[in-house]
Amino acid sequence: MNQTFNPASIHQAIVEQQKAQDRKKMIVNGVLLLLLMAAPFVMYPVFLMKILCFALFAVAFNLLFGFTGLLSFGHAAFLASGGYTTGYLLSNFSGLTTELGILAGTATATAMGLVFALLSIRRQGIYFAMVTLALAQLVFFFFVQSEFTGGEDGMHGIPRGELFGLINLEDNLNMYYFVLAVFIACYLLVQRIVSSPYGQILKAIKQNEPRAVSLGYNVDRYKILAFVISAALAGLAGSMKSVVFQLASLNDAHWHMSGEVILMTLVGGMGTLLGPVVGATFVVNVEYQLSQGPLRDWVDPILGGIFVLTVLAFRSGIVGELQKFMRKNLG
Amino acid sequence: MSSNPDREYEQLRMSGLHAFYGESHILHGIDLVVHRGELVTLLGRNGAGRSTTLKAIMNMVGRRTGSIMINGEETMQCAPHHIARLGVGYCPEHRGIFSSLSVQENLTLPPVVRSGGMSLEEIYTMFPNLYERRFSQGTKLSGGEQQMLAMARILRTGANMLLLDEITEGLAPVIVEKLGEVLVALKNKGLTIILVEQNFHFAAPLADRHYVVEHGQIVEEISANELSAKQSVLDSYLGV
Amino acid sequence: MTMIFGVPLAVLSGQLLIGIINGAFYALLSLGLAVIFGLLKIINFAHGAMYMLGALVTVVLFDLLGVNYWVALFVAPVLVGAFGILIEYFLLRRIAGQDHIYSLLLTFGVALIIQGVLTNIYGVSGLRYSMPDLFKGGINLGFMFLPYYRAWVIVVALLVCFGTWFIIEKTKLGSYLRAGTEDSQLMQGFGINVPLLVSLTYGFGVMLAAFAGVLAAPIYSVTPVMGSNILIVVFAVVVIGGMGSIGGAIITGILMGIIEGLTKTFYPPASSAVIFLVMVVVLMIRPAGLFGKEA
Amino acid sequence: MSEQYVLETRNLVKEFKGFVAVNDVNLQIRQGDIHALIGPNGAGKTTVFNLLTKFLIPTRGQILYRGEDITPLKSAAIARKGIVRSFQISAVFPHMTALENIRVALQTAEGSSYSFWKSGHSLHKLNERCMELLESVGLAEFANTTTVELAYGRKRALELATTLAMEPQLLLLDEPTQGMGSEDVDRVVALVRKAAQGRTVLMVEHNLSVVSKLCDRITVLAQGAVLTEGDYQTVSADPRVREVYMGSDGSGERGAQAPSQENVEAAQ
Amino acid sequence: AISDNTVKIGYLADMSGTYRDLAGPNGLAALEMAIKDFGGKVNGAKIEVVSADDRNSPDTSSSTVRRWVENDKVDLVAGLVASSVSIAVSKILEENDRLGIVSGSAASSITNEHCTPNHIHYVYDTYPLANGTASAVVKEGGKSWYLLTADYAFGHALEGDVTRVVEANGGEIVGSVRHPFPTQDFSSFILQAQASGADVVGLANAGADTTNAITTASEFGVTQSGQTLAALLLFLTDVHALGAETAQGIQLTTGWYWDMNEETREWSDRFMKETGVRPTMVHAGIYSSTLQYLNAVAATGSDDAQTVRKQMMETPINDMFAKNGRIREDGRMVHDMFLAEVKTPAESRDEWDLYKILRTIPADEAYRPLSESKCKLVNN
Ligand SMILES: Nc1ncnc2c1ncn2[C@@H]1O[C@H](COP(=O)(O)OP(=O)(O)OP(=O)(O)O)[C@@H](O)[C@H]1O
Ligand SMILES: Nc1ncnc2c1ncn2[C@@H]1O[C@H](COP(=O)(O)OP(=O)(O)OP(=O)(O)O)[C@@H](O)[C@H]1O
Ligand SMILES: [Mg+2]
Ligand SMILES: [Mg+2]
Repeated sequence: MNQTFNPASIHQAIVEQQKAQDRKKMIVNGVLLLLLMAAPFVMYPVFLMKILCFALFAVAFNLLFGFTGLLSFGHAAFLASGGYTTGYLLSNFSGLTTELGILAGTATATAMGLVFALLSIRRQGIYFAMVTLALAQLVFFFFVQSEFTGGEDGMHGIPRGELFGLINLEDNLNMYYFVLAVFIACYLLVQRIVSSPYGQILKAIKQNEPRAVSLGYNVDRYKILAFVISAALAGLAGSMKSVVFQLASLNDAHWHMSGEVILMTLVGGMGTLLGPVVGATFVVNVEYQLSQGPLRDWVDPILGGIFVLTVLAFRSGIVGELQKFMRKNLG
Repeated sequence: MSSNPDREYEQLRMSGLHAFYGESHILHGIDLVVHRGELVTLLGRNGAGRSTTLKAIMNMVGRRTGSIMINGEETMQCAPHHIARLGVGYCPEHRGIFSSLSVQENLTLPPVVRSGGMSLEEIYTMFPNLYERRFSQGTKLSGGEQQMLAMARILRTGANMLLLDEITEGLAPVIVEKLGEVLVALKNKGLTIILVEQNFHFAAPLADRHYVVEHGQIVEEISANELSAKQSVLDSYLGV
Repeated sequence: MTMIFGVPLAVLSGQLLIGIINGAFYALLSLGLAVIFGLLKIINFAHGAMYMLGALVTVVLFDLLGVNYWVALFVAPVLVGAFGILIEYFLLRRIAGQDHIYSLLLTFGVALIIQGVLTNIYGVSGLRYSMPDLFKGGINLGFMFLPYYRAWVIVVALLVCFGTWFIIEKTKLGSYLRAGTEDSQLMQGFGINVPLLVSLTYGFGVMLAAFAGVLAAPIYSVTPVMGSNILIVVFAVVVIGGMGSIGGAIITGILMGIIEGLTKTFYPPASSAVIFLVMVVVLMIRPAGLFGKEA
Repeated sequence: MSEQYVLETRNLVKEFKGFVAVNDVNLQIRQGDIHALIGPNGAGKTTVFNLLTKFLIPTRGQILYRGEDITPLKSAAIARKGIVRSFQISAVFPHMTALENIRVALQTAEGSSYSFWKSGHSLHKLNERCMELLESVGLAEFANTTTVELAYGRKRALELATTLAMEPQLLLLDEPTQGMGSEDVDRVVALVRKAAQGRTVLMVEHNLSVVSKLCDRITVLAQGAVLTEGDYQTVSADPRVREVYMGSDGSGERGAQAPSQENVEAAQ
Repeated sequence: AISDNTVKIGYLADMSGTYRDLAGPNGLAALEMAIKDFGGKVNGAKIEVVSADDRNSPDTSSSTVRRWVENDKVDLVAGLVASSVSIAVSKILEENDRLGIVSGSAASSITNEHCTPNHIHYVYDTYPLANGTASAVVKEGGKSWYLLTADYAFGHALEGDVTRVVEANGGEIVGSVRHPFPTQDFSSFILQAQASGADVVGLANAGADTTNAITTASEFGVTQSGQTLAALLLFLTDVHALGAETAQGIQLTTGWYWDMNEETREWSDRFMKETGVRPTMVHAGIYSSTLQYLNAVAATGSDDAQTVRKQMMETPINDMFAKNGRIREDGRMVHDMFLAEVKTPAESRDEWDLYKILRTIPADEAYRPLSESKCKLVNN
């Protein structure tokens, strides 16, 4: 059988294969985009924006967890610090346009991400998760103690303002398309990162860290970069969320939120691109719809049941299982 | 070779054994018989399925079909811990040294399944390295020392059928030589041994019979005295 | 009066003692968690719920059947432990060998179910349970009034902790457990009934949590959500001690009780955050916790 | 080349809690040599490797690379200097294809490894070199196979190819033939010989036939210290080496002394 | 006119979390009782109820209420417990000009800096809680106070109010400790309170924190050693959980108690038949405020927020919940409050017979005077 192959053709096949994958990705992205563009005419825009914000949060988390193998249990800190910063600036400096407020929120989260990363990156496995949790708890403590956050009453009445001083964001549709644009941009960025040369190294580090070290990679730096990007995107999600809802609250900083994003990612399918989006959509929807309906006293146990079921029956998450199914049945 | 009264006793009989890891079908109908006190080897290329055969005996593969009789008892439905209790000692290819236990704890870990195993002193005299390092963490041993430990610990249990996977791997020639002597001694005590080996030079003089495995099937059975006659066949299988 | 940083010595000694008592509680809870994580590699997010169940079962048994405290001290942990074994058998077993994160998700789901269902039955205000008569009152130690019940808590909690440590670190059974967590398949290959061992271990860890719950019933408000906040604190204790180190969990538990107690004296608002500060600092200096072995 | 030795260690010591694993070792490795480190189990060979690549920090002593003191450098920095190792226990990226495994190594030199904004297609230019390397270890047909699915021996071969992709100046191989069938062993021997052209190789190996075929110079370690040094002839003739390491059968073949000489001859 | 010929009421409250028992599902029952008692229809128009769990989350609640007012045409939002939720919801109601009646929140900021022309704060807030309990206790001789304050906005507000009242009455705060929220073990704080030698240990916290603090205080013999416990916010459900034995002698302020008179007893019996428990002041407030709302709709023939609110402000409230209650321009419903003491086990007939009413605190004395208001609707 040594005679039947030749390296050039294998190389060709690999390139073709990747191109085919790219085409598939393009199709999926296109369909997704169309759906999202049309969505506000079918569903309630503020609710859709909530989903998009959480989806972005989960995508950010998954970049670190699903693609780098680092489980952060403190991502709520970034969501909240983005939200509070943007909220504070927009409420107190009326000259500031919305996008600057959001940028500032993102920048704060990015800086905080760098600090978290520097302090935690050397820890392995569960220790890493716990250091990030601990740091996030300290941040939570800071938010509880600070006057500007409004404590458990929260920060209210954040003005949505005008995008670039031009587009009125008080209008829900305008706001929606702005959030959508940001979301799509971030999603494509993560898609790009994952398949980029850098993404390959992340994958390698995730799979066998000592080997990556022995190949001459300073793995800490790669991990820090991933952490910072992830924190920035999480902060961006928080910033946008505070503008959408015009409020920021301690719920976003609580460790339950760090837990929730893990759950969203797992339910959707970790290590897949679409998984966190689907997971966030699913969890936010289930929680919201249940809280409205006749089962509103039973939201927690039902969510609990869903998590149990996910682990037992759909371990790779909704998207992961779907991919498996397609691979099996459609080759 | 010393002729043993039990020589005719069937210690192990595998028939039509198939084994799977998840989706992949690894063993395609293995048939073999090992008598009490015999030492047989499983030879073959990398990936032929020799380790899998041993694991299948221990019920450590994903799924199995066919039949495995140990001491005349069907074991297809048995959990691994029952199989061990039938007197089977397994030394895995990956060594399986426990890092949370000291060397000595590792050594005394497997429960004694039958009387007649070696004592701790005997083992320490056989492997002085282990004695020297007996209080250090199991996985802090050097590669070769771990290999010795993996082998040594099943000698204590009194198992009368040993499944040994690549036990000379990574050992210095002196130790390999010593292991050879140990195997001969064990055989003389009446133990049944199934040996998976890459090191044919080590295995050849010890074994009563050789099975050649390829693509999950037994393709050849060669007894010690036909070895020279079938040398070329063997070479072609092993790619020497 | 002798003062230390503006706090009278008498008050400080009282606070230290209180710290040790709370530490004994933490030790008991984190011990169960350490056993479950250390030995089974299960991140048991249902631990808080099991603690709660221990307390709730005590109260409910009393209300329904008039079962007294002393009986509950044995019966409640056994019942909850048996429940834990069922969870292990029907749920956790199916994900053995998978990434730890799945056990987190699974046990978190289980905790949500247990807490949610019980909230709908018993509400959140708390259930009434009165102190056994034997423990009413206390002694004056000079620097503080020590309720008898707290003295009992510290004694019994430390005894249970020490017993558990001994079994796991010093007995053959313990070495089976430790080895079984690393390579359960091979342990089975040596003739040990690992699945049974795993069930029993999980049940035992859960029992420890429930035992702490019974101890808590007379002194804390018993509600279905009483375990949800204590959970991450206990996790922090286990991590600071070093995952998998049984002795570490016990010592750290007590240490954290003391540190928390001192914080409650000097800067109370930080008393819930201080443990996380300690965790960051400890892991900075010792990446595998105080007593953990580095990988 | 002004320096005669590529790598030198001076009084290298490693202690573990009072146990001396490496004791005052002075190694001198000449440019272009294939240098073997042999010795009984637990002699400290792997530990020396770990010290050279900083997976362990020396208790005392110095490591010089081309005359430069590299003792304080970290693992990754050492790898970037061109000192690359393979592991005793196989080290691959299990969920990547064989080709991707090698590509990761090639990316080090590429300088684009932080480029998170670049397309994945930018890596295809490395594929050709990957295929060459895969072919050289006989794995070309498995280029697109996920590594977990490879048999043990093939994983080892892949690991070697990955290491070579780093274009190392000094190659450290820890038991490269372990777990391989004789067929593969021969391939590896050929491969190492090919790889050694223009490079220096330091290897640990228990298979004496490999050592005798390949190595220009041999250092024997025992109990952490250097026992003797020289070419294969000298070393194998040394009675101390025979006693602690080679055993009674110093023939250079790996294996025990045969209880029955005929069988062995038959087997050869 | 009544929009779409339907009056739609949305009930939003914590159905599953920490505040479940004081409002929760039973609050919905109280609301439905009010509609039934009103006759199920108003001026021939249907009355519909929708309900949701607020998840104690302002953003989930915002989504819910936005949909309610924008899509489902909800006219009134009732319930409203967590203050972050109440404030967030009131902003949305203001934007969309609908009405909200807050029955569960304690924050007095709801009708102060966060006041809007679109909501009413009905049952109680921190101001009278401090006023009632603190002044009564000081007047009885509890001059020196030690405060255990929950370290968040609610606790801080309560602490501020108590300090003001205690000092105004000639008492003094000798010490205080801010404990994290939530805290399970209070022994350390109780010990500090004991060591302070204060006459009174004031609990400026709520819910499980308060019950835990009281349990621990009883365990450590705080009352035996001569100190008085004053809880600033206790609901009937909390006292019920503690039991008379542990809670006896504690003084507290409440807006309503089920066993005050024939009228309250009659309604409470009906409530208990529905739900199996005695109502808290929040449950009674939800019932009362819903009836008042429906009366106003009937009187004006309109469900327009401003029309109804105006009508409600002009109508004094006289029902089983309040006598001579009135709604001020800042949205605060002011009514008499009551100083109560928890009965001893000997005095208590059954598990719900828990309070002795000691004193009535007249409405004008109880609530923050408008002259101190920071509300944008009040001209100061
Ligand atoms: N856990 C597993 N999952 C899937 N496939 C496996 C697994 N373990 C082994 N295999 C595959 O089964 C086949 C036989 O493997 P086995 O380990 O039995 O080979 P072997 O003959 O012992 O060779 P080696 O010399 O490599 O040990 C190989 O192709 C291997 O890739
Ligand atoms: N981290 C460690 N802690 C304690 N002792 C160690 C550690 N690493 C190695 N050792 C000990 O140091 C000695 C040398 O080990 P090393 O792995 O270098 O041996 P080696 O020469 O590579 O042997 P082999 O040929 O068996 O692989 C051994 O006795 C081993 O037990
Ligand atoms: Mg094998
Ligand atoms: Mg070695």
